[in-house]
Amino acid sequence: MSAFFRIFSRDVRLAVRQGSALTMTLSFFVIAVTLFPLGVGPELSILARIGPGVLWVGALLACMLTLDRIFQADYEDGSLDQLMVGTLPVELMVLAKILAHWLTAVVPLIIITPVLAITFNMPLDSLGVMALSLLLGSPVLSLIGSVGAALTVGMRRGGVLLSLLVLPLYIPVLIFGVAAVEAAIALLPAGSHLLLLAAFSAGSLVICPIASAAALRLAVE
Amino acid sequence: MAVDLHRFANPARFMRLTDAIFPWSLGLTVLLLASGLYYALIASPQDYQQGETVRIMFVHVPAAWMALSVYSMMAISAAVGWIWKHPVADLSAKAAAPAGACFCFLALVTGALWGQPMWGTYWVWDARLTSMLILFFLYLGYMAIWEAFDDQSKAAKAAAILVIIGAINIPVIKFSVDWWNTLHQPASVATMEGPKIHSSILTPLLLMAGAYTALFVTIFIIRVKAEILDRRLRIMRMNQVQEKGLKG
Amino acid sequence: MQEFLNMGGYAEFVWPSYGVSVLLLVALVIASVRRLRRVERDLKPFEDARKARRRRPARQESMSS
Amino acid sequence: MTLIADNLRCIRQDRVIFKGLGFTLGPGQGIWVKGKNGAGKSSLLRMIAGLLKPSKGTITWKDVDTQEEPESFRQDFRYIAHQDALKPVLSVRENIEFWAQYHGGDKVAGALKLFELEHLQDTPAQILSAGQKKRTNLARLVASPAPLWILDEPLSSLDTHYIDLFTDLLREHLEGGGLALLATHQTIDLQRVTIFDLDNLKGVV
Repeated sequence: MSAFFRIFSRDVRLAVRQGSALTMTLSFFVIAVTLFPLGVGPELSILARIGPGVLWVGALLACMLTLDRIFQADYEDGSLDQLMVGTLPVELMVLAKILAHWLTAVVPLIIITPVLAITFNMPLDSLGVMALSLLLGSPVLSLIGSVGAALTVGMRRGGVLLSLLVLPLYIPVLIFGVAAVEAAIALLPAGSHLLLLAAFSAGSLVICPIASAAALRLAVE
Repeated sequence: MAVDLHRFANPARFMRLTDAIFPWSLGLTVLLLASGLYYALIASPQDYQQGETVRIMFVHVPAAWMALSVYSMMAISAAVGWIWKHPVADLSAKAAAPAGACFCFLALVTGALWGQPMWGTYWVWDARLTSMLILFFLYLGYMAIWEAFDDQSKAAKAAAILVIIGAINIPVIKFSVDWWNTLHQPASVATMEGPKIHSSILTPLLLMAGAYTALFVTIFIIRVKAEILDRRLRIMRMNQVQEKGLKG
Repeated sequence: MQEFLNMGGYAEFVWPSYGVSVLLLVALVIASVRRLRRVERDLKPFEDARKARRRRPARQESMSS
Repeated sequence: MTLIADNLRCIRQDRVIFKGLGFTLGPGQGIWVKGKNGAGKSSLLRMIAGLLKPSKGTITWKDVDTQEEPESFRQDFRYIAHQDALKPVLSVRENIEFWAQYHGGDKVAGALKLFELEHLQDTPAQILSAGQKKRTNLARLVASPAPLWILDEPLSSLDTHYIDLFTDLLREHLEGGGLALLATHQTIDLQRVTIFDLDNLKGVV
């Protein structure tokens, strides 16, 4: 298992050392989200109404921008070949990389979401559920995203194809993520939505590493 | 390097099979289409509630059924192609995709045309229409991934992974979109249930569904044959270049 | 006949939906047939060459490996 | 501990690169794969390493088909590819340490010393020269030892001093009962290494 932990810690160390990529993603998220009040108008009641949806869509798109970083760099410098030739099964190696990507790319998005939620005049007690819904639903973003990234690794203009492949599969997470927050705002129980989000994450945790590993074996050929 | 023939063995047999079926499916398509259209447009009475617009349903619902069943057929043939390394299965999934996408697009267009007289707007975020739209994106993604690879056998495997992941997600998407629709159910919009299936409506509907299926089989046979021959052509050209290389 | 074409006032919705369906499906059939013809035409020279090679017994070079 | 390749066929982009390829590699032996560009040298090496699936034929190591038990086979070989698999942001030591621990080895200090990289160990990989990067890449062979070496152009961008150094290392590896499968354009004059010519597939060992 130490090999699993080795990859995870190396990827985290790489992400921390190349901090610029992280700040770019966060700034994209903030800028994209602040465009909406400029477009829709400063009317607080409207912003509160569309807040959960805008924040979730923003987080989802920001996460998608970071997906090609999971495998692309390793593919280009040859590390992917070496990783595939190690004793650790490819599925576990992929899982370690997905975990590292989730921690270094998606969790920071979750951390700054409550701050943005305030600018959308969302009630303070709903911020907890917003962060929780992102926390439970975001593994799906990394997991399904990794399948798209593995399928398009090594492609010249893979980014556009990656979004076309991955976004339709993000829709269930988006729907229940926003629903959970809206339920919290309306002081209704959000438990069932959060449980469903967790179920989506658990489900893709099982399927996606296998699919990503198969796609990587293909890309490395 | 000689042409690698062992892989064409079963495609040749497959093509002999489809050549035999082709005239039958063509005849069936014409027959069903003619009778279907007759019943849909002329024989069946107008609906007491929707009037003549119910006739749009005879084109909309079969298209929606076909869009979904073609996608599941693609997922099954992709799985067969992946597990048993059956070369024709991959090509049949690739051949079916454009037809499925057309049916999906038709379902969307006719759905919108049906929506206008029913609710006064061309696009209503109704659960089924929204799911059909998402299915259309899955089709586009599938066709795009075939173009993204220059190595055809790699493209086949990548597309197989994608369509299998897509197929696993379809029920989840359907469930969450239906649920999302009930959550945001504006009181005024009538659901797409439409009339309860009355026998006068059932016959044209089933006839048209049969006609669309037969039409799909016909198109499918043409496209699969084209894909198999195109694959053979591509390999022969490759070998020609290679042989020239040796001589040159 | 006029009443039939009018479709109870919904002519502008019923006929376009049938029209689009027929148009698109016919276009799909034509495109598929044309593609098949084009591939068969391109394949013709290779097929003839292969048949010619098979008819001349002198060649030992086996086609299948 | 022998590597047997039997009737291997490689198809890339629907084109037959090579077919009916076979060889036997016993302990203490080396095979030098030669052939024109595009003859499939790298494809053969990647196929043996398990990165490229053969469309026909089998590879057996210690009488076990490597397609069936890839994990156990992977413990016994190290694969050196054209690319150096180094992370520019990490230092030389960190790179070598990562790959050593990933493959379950711990002889990092020995590797640094042998490839004369000690003075460079804390410099980030991005500012290394091509030769220094190649030495860091080769260092994984020593840092996590394995009986079978699969080497794709191991000597490219090395100067004569390090070519001799590596040739000695390879000789010791073979004399110690190790095996090697390498593809290179430079000449390797070790009597334990036999030539396998891909162009006419006669050189079945």
